[in-house]
Parts: sequence; C-alpha cells; structure tokens
Amino acid sequence: MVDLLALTLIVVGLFFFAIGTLGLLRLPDLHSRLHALTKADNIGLGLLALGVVLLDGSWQTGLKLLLVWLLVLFASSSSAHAIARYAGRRGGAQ
Amino acid sequence: MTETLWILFDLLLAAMLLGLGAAAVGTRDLKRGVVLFIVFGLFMALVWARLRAPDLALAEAAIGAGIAGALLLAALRDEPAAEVPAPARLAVPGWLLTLFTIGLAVVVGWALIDALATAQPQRLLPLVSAEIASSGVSHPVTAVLLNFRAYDTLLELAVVLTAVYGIVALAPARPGFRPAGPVLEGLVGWLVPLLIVTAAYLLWAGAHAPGGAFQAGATLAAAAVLLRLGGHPRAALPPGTWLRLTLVAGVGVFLLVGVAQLAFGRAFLAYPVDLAGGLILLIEAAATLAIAAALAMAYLGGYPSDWHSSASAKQGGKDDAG
Amino acid sequence: MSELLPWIVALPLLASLVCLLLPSRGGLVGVSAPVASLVLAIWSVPEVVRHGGLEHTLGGWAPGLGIALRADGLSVALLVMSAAVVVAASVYATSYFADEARRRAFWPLWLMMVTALYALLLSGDVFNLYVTLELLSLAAVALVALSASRTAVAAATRYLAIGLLGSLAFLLGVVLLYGAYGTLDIAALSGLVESGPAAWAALVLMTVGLLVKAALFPLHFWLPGAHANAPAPVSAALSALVVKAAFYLLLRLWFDLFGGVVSPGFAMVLGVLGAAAVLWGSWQALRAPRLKLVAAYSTVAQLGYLFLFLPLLLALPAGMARDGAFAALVLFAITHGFAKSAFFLGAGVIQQRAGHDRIAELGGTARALPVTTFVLALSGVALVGLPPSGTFLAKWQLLSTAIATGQWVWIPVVAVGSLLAGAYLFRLLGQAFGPGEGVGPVLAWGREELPALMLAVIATAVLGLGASYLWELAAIRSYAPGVVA
Amino acid sequence: MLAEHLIYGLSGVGLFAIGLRAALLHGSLLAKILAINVCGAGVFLTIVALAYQGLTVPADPVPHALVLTGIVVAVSATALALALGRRLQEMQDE
Repeated sequence: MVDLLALTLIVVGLFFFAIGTLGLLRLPDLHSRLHALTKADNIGLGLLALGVVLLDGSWQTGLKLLLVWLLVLFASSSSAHAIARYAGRRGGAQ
Repeated sequence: MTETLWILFDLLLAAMLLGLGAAAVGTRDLKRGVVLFIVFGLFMALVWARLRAPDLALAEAAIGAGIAGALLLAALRDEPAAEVPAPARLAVPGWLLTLFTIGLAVVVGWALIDALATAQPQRLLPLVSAEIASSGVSHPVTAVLLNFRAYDTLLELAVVLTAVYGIVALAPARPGFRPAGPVLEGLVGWLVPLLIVTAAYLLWAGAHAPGGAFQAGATLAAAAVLLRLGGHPRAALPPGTWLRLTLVAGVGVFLLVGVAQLAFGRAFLAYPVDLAGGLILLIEAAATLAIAAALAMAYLGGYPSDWHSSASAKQGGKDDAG
Repeated sequence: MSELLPWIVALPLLASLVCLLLPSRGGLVGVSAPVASLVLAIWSVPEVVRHGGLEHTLGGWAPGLGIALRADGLSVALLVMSAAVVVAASVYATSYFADEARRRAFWPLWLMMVTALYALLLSGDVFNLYVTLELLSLAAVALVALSASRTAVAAATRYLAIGLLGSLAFLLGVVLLYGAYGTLDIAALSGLVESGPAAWAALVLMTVGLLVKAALFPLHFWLPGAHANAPAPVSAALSALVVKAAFYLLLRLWFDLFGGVVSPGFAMVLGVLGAAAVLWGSWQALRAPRLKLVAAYSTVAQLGYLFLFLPLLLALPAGMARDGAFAALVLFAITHGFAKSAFFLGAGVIQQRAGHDRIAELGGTARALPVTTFVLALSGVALVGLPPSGTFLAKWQLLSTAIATGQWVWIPVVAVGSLLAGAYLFRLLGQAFGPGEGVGPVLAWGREELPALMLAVIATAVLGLGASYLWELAAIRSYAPGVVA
Repeated sequence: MLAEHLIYGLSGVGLFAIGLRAALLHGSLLAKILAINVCGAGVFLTIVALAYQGLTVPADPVPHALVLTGIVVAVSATALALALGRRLQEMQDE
C-alpha cells in the first residue's frame, strides 16, 4: 500500500519534470520558460523526494532529502532571479 | 526480471553518456558544448554512483562537473578566447579519421573483452582488505590514496601545484565581477558557510566513509567561486605570503611526513601503524586547503594583485574559504 | 642503501616549494638541490653495481599493493646524465633571466620538472609513471610558455594538447594491463604478460602514447616549435632529457614489461620511422634559418638513431651480443643528452649576446665568443659522431650489429644522416668563423659559458674514453623477471 | 564477466574514441580541451567498470583511487590549458 503510494508520487513527480522540460523547449520567451522550469521542477523534485522517503522508511533519510529539497529550492529561485536580472539588463528577454 | 531491468537501465545510462559526450564535442557552438559537457559530468557522477564508486561520484560532481565547468564558463566569458584557432591541425580527411577511431575502438574493445575473460575479477581487492587494518583508516579508497599508494597522491598534489605555477607565470587575474544584487548576495551569505561546513565534514568523513581531501578541497573551492561571482574579486584567498604557504601546504606537509619516516629508518611514506590515522588526517587537512586555494587561483585565471610583493605581507590572514 | 632513491626525488620537490616561498633565494636553492641530487645519483651507481639493482618499497608496502622505486643499470645511467645536465643548465639559468618576475616564476617550475624527470626514471609502477608523465609535461609546457613570445605560448599550447593525448593513450594501455593481470607493478607484470589481444593492444597504445612524447617522425611536429622557442636552459633540458625520458620508458616497456610480447615486425616499423626521422630531421636542420631551430631538428634526427636500434636488438638472441648493442644504445642516448644540452646552452649565449640567433648573421662569432664557438664545435663533433665522442662508438656498434644481423638497409641511412649532420655543423661553423662585425665585444666567461663547455667535453672526450664502464652497467637489469634486488 | 563490465567498459572505450576523434579534428582550443576531457573520462570509465564486483559487494578500491587521481590531474591540465589560451588571446590583441 505504502509502496503503491510512493510509486504514484514518484511517477507524478516525473510527470512534472517532463512538463517543465517541455515548457523549456516549447515556450516562446525567457521569462515564461524560467517560470515553467523552476515551478515544475521544484514540485517534481519534492514529490520524487517524498516518494523515495516513503520507500526508504527511515526518518534520517527523510530529513536529508528535505534539506536537499530546500537547498535546491533556494538555489533554483536565486539562479532564476539572476538569469532574469541579467536578461533585463541586456535589454529584454529574447 | 530485476536483472533485465538493471541491464535496460545500464544500457540507457550508457547511451545517454555516449550521446552527451558526442554532442558536447560535436557541436560548433562552444557555449552549447560547454553546457553539454557539464551535463555530461553530472551523468558521469550518476554512473560512478551506479558502479559503486561514491568517492568518484562526489569528486566528479564537485571537480569534474563543478570546478571544471566553472573554469570553462569563465573561459567562455572572455569570449574571443574561445575562437582562438589552435595551430595544430591534422591534414587528414574527416572520414579517414572517423574510420581510424572506429577501428581503434573495435580493437581496444576486443582487447578489453579478452582481458575480462582471462582475468581474476577481484584483482587487488583481497590484498587491500587484508592490509586495511594496518593502514590507519577504515575506508578502502582513502587507505589506497593516502597509504598504500600515497606516493601517487603526493605527485598528484605536485601536478596541481605545477598548474598553479604555470597559471601565475602567465598573466594577472581576470578582473572581478560587479557586486551582485541582494538576492545573489543572500544566497552567497547562506551557501558559503554551508559549503565550508560540508567541506569540513567531507574531510573528516574520508577516514571511514566516502569523502576526503579532494572532495573537500573542491567544495571549498566552490565556495570561493561563489564568493567571486558575488562580487568579491579575491574569492577570499589569503593575502601574500599566506597564500603561498597555503598553496605549498599540501605537497609540503605530505613530503615532510614522508621524509621524516626516512629519518626514523623506515621507508619513504611508511607511517607507523599507531600514528597513521592522525598523520593521514594532517596530510589531508593540508591538502584540502592547498587544493581549494589552487582551484580558486585557477578560477581567478592568474596571479592576484599582491603576488609579486608578497614578501612584505605579514598581516593576519582571513583565510576562511581557503 | 635504497633510501637514496626517494631522496633523489624528494630534494628537488622540496626545493621547488622553498623557491615559491622565498623567491629571492631562487638561484641558490635552484642550484644546490640539483647538485645534491647529482651527488646522490652518482652515489647510487656503485650501489646498483654491487646489489645488481636497487628497490625501495614506498610506504613499506610490497609492490603490487604499494609502489616501488627501482634503479637498474639503464635507469641510473640516464639518471646520472640527467642530473649532470640539470646542474649545468641550472648554473647557466642563474644568469639567464633578466626579468625579475620571470626569474621568480622559473625556479619552482624548473625544479618541478626536474622532480618529475627523476621520479619517472625511478618509478617501477605503470600508473605512477602516468602521473610522472603528466607532471613532466605540465611543468615543461609552463616553462616553454615562460618565453612570453606569442610563438612560444602557441607552441606550448600545442605541446600540452598533444602531450595530454599521448598520456591518455598510455593510460588506456595501463587500464588494459590492470584489467588483464590485476597489478600495476612492472616487475610483476613482466612475469605475467602473455601474447594475446589485451597485451598487444596495451603495447600498441602505450608505445604510440610515448612515441608522441619522444617525438618520433611523423609525430615530431610539435617539437621544433616548443624546443626552439623555449628559454635556453629549458630548451637544453627538453631536448636532452624530456624526450629522452619518454624513450627510456619505451625501452623499459619493450625489453622488460612486454619482453615476451614484442615482435620483430613492430620493431621494424619503428626502425623505418626512425630512419625517416634521421633523414628528414637532418635535412630540415640543414635548411633551418635559426641556430636553435637547427638544434631542435637535430634532436628529431638523433632520436631517429635511437629507434634504429630496436629492430637490431630484437634480431639478436638474448646474451652478450644483445647486451653490447643495448649498451651502445644507452651510450648514444647519454652522449646526445650531453651534446645537445651543451649546444642549446651555447646557442643561448649567442642569442643573448647578439639579440638573435639567425645563422646568416653569425659572422665573427668565433672572434667575439671563442669559448662558445668551441662548445658548438665540440658538441657538433658528438652530434655527427666523430671520434672520440660516445656517438662514434655507438654508431660503430650500430653498424657492426646491422652487418651481423643482415639488416644492411640501415647502413646507408646512418651514412647519409652523418653526412648531413656534418654539413649542418660546418654550415654553422663556417658562418661563425667568417668575417663580420662580431656579435659583441664582451668575452662572456663563467656562469654562462663554463656549464656548456663542461657538457661538451663530457660528450666528446669522457664518454668516448670511459665507455667500457657503461657496458658493464647497462647489463644490470633488475626488472627482468625473477631478478628483483 | 558481468553485464556491467561489458556495458560500461565498452562505453568507456567508445568515449575515448569519440574524444580522440574530436581532439584531432577540431581547430579551436576550447573544443580541443573539451574533447580531451571526454577522452579522459572514457579511460576512467573503463577502469572503474573493471572494478565493479556486483550490486551488493564492495568494488575494488584501487581503480577508484587511480581515477580520483586522474580527475584531479585532468582538471589541473584543463586549468593550465585555459590559462594558456587566454594569454594567447591577449597577445593576439596586442
């Protein structure tokens, strides 16, 4: 039962990754691409991590993965901001 | 069933790796090539993890993809440099070269299969397991690196130092970046201490778990790269003489420990069993700082402003990041 | 007395660190460490003779799990030659660099290159050899770039790229060896290696990797640029020692590690390439417009002679005759080391006095710099192979072996090569003794001209007359299966 | 012989060939540096594949140590090559 839930979470997480990647490839301009990529990937990673924690079952792993997720959130939002700012300085997104 | 799944997974991973490698070197657009190369490095780290080589996974992510990636991106930034045509150019047609490399791959692959078929698959593993108790550490890779084959590692640290010698002999450091905005500044403020703690952990963990001086040094160097990106042109490298001392510390401490054994009538680098653990930690600590400083210097791309006037620099060092 | 071996490597490495920390003491440290290493290297010769080879197990771990430093006749002979050339070039270098920053950058790199060289000659482990090869090429590349001219930096870049590819080919060979035999120790491998795809592929990969570094025709294309544009003491070491180190390693592989695998056919291929190198290198040297370029192309040719020995050695059965030919090969390599370094140091003196080294404008050099002109002539004698130089004896042995084994084809190659060498030498001397303004009124003595003179005298007189000792020394082969001291 | 030995060992040889071809073919220095790095990664992959002993058994640590050394050597060489390239570029501008 737990395994089924975990697998579902992982699959849904992967689906979000796929959506994010699709957005990166198909969306027209930089800002919407960034938007799609960071949002979808952060949710995807969170679901994936949750699924793995359920499979593993130990709270230590859970804590580590939570920290990893927070770090990635933090880094990806900052780098998205940096990219957007750079694009803004260069005169609009292409 | 699981067997087949694993093989499918392995085939997929290997195909991704080959595809990324070919794409990274096949593209005419260097920017794309560098980015693909960094992704290639991350896949390499996955492969190391798959092959039960966690030390390499850590090292590849930190050094192969991380620091090497940062160096390549910095080189792209002084853009025209990327377009320098190298003077050596082979005067053979491309198809002949392709044919030659395919032939080479087939022959070497055949030789590899032959080697695998005849070899005893454990190779040096039993020897390492038999002697690890007297190496001073319990993690086998660290035992090989810092005890059984310590001489390799000594010369490897010398290679790192030589690269720094060469870099500082060529040119002054690149100019720094303009100060970053508050968001990046905040990220730097959080990440740099985190990286320093992580490096210390990796260094300490190396004795009994994956980790060690190279991973720790690269992590510290990543902190330096981040600081430079955040607008600190020196990347927290210590001033003057302290910088020189940090750079030579890796080889220096290693060499002095090795030579001291000769003075006590033992072989070069033959640490006594009861001191081995402590000596290895000492050597690794010095190596961590030296590697971090060397990689940070490589990222600067040349000598810092006070390099040639270092004899007078005696003020205390703020060498928090290397 | 096996502790001698780690000290020989450790001293220059330590000195390199000291030179970085105390840049103003560079010259003092940079000369005394090589002198100390030379003393230790000479000291190790009787030890090797007495014990039939030396072995130092690093870390006290048996080779296999650990790494061994080893010295036999071949390695100590090259070690003593290298150490002597390094001392002379170091003394010369103390007065070479006018620019303070470059002088300070030179010493740490120079001592690092010396460390790598000695480590390579003493290493008994194939992976460790890869590390020493990389250390050697990185240090050598950075030293070439010290010249700071655009040509030099471009040559250094090309040298680095091609050197890295060579090292990787070598490393892939190492991987195959480890895969098939489960050890990296040369002595152990030489007892295990058997003919088969893995051994053949490893042999070819490692050989080709080293041929790039030893600059055998047609893989020599990087050499003239790098050797002719480096600072003079660096050129001397590159031409006399660094390419020789790769050749040493090749001998080690062919006659110890792969002793049972190498085939006369493969050796014949290398012999033919060597013959092409002799002819092409000598011809290019004859046409080269600059003194240092002559020296660099002459190196391409002289390396070719070394490769001519390979098919001859494989045609001889193991025993006295083979040992004799092997000793002649070692004598050739050593004589070239002394002669070529002397030539480059002499060329450096002329270049610094005259501000250029264009051959057409060398008129009057003989009057302005009689000692240096004498050095060029003496080392030229050794390069051509006139008596009483070591090269003369070695070529004599080469020819008589060629006759004894029926490989007549090498004889015209040696003859034409020697004639061309004579021609390029007399072209230089003819210009130098010719009339002209003279390149300068100063009689440069001491630190600049004496080291080169010493090297040239050793090449022409000492080696030729004292060669019999070398015959005894070269026969000591501690790497051969079952003979580990 | 395990399937992993073949899959990853031969992939390593393939990467070596891909890198070698590109290194001999490309004119630009940076492209050459990338190619040499891919070439080296292939060699490293081959020897680590040999060290693998199975999913649940520890691997032979010696190749891991060798490759760790190799990675550090590779990054040092890359750093020096990039510095040379930059100097070359500056000299071209002068």
